[in-house]
Amino acid sequence: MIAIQTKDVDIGQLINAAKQRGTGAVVVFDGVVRDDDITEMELEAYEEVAVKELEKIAGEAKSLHKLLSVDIIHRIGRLSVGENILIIVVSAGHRAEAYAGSRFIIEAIKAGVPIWKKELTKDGGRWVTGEHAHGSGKSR
Amino acid sequence: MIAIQTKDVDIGQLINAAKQRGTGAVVVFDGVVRDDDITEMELEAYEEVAVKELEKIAGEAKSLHKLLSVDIIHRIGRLSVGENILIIVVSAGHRAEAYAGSRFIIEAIKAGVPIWKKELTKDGGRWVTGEHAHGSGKSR
Amino acid sequence: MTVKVRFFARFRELFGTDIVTDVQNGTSFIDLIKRIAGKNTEGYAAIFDENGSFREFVVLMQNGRRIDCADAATTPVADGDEIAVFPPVAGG
Amino acid sequence: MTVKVRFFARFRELFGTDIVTDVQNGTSFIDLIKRIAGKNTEGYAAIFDENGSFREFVVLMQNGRRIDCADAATTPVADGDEIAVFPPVAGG
Repeated sequence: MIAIQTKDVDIGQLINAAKQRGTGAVVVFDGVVRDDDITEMELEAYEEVAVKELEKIAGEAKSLHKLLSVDIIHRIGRLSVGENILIIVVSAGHRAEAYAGSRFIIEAIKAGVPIWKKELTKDGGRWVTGEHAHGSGKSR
Repeated sequence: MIAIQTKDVDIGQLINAAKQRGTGAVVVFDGVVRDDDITEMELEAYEEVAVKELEKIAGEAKSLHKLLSVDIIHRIGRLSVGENILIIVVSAGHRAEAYAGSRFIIEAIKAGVPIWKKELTKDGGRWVTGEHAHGSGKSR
Repeated sequence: MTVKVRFFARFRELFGTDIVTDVQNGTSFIDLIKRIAGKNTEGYAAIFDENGSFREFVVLMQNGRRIDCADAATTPVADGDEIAVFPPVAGG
Repeated sequence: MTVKVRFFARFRELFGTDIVTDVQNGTSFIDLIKRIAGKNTEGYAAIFDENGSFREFVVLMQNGRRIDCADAATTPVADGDEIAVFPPVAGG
């Protein structure tokens, strides 16, 4: 399951579904709204493009790291402190592949998928700068 | 929660409980019985010692990788293909810490905690050799 | 001919989004975006520097594919294009 | 005095576990374990090599703390000790 959506997901269900034949390890990454003096977070995506890029990243992660399954759910809309922002569930035969594949996916998302976050505070809001602040128009 | 037990756990609940103040990332490792031509797996632990060592590993991981919470549940007894063997849930402010802390814990468990696995097959069973086959009696 | 321009995040707040506009054949990316951005002084300054070049961090897409800002002056938009203009991404 | 010897995994299958036994004051680890292991030829060969030394992979614990096999000949067991003998671990 690759999706950009407002609603949350049941991580336990995703883990069960990830246990395909040959699975020895499942790794879950769950990115959470952190309480950096904010009231809420607002997320926005260029949805059609972001979904395609997530699908491409999932495919690359599968072939590079021998993953058996990949789920990526990125939420948008308003989220409160503690809510899930991004859930990545991968399965593999062995742990090294599962960890590496999971990490590959999160780094690729941070680097290039068109999604933005605005931290809402008592005084208004601020757009999160991102970790790769030089857009430069170059493709990944 | 640090435990060695026969029963499974609700990973979703552990994730929710891991979201302490300051949490920006939760990483879950779920080790699963792989279908290597086996019927079941039988796990055995030197329980009192293994629990203490898991607690020590959790403490080390927290301080080394700035983790906010650590849960380690290692199951024993008979488990079928696809069942959870080991669940590690860690939370941290940022993803790098959460991944590194999770990985530190699984490697430390593999290296030294007194737990053993026997793969049960149609023809009998075989004890899993482990990845650190030289016991040598040296302490970690 | 007609193109659609989509702004996101901070740029959306400044310009709105899904701006459908008529353009003349041969209009370049940069000219099109300057024309729209020119209606808002603060917005224009967010996207372009003093020399009228795209600020380093601005990302452009044509129909979901990134294009280099350096090529924006020479690349013409085409009828039916969906053009996206946005600041650095911050997902995950 | 009395000690308890616990075997695990393959060694448990060979010897059983939680063997409570009387030992004389000053008995070393290796002598105690040899005495118990001697009752089972296959088991003895699993733990000791041809020279009567612990096989390289054997792990020993005294009250939950690992002790070096090299010290087992000189370390005496103490009254009430829980001694564990096991093959390489394979948890996780």
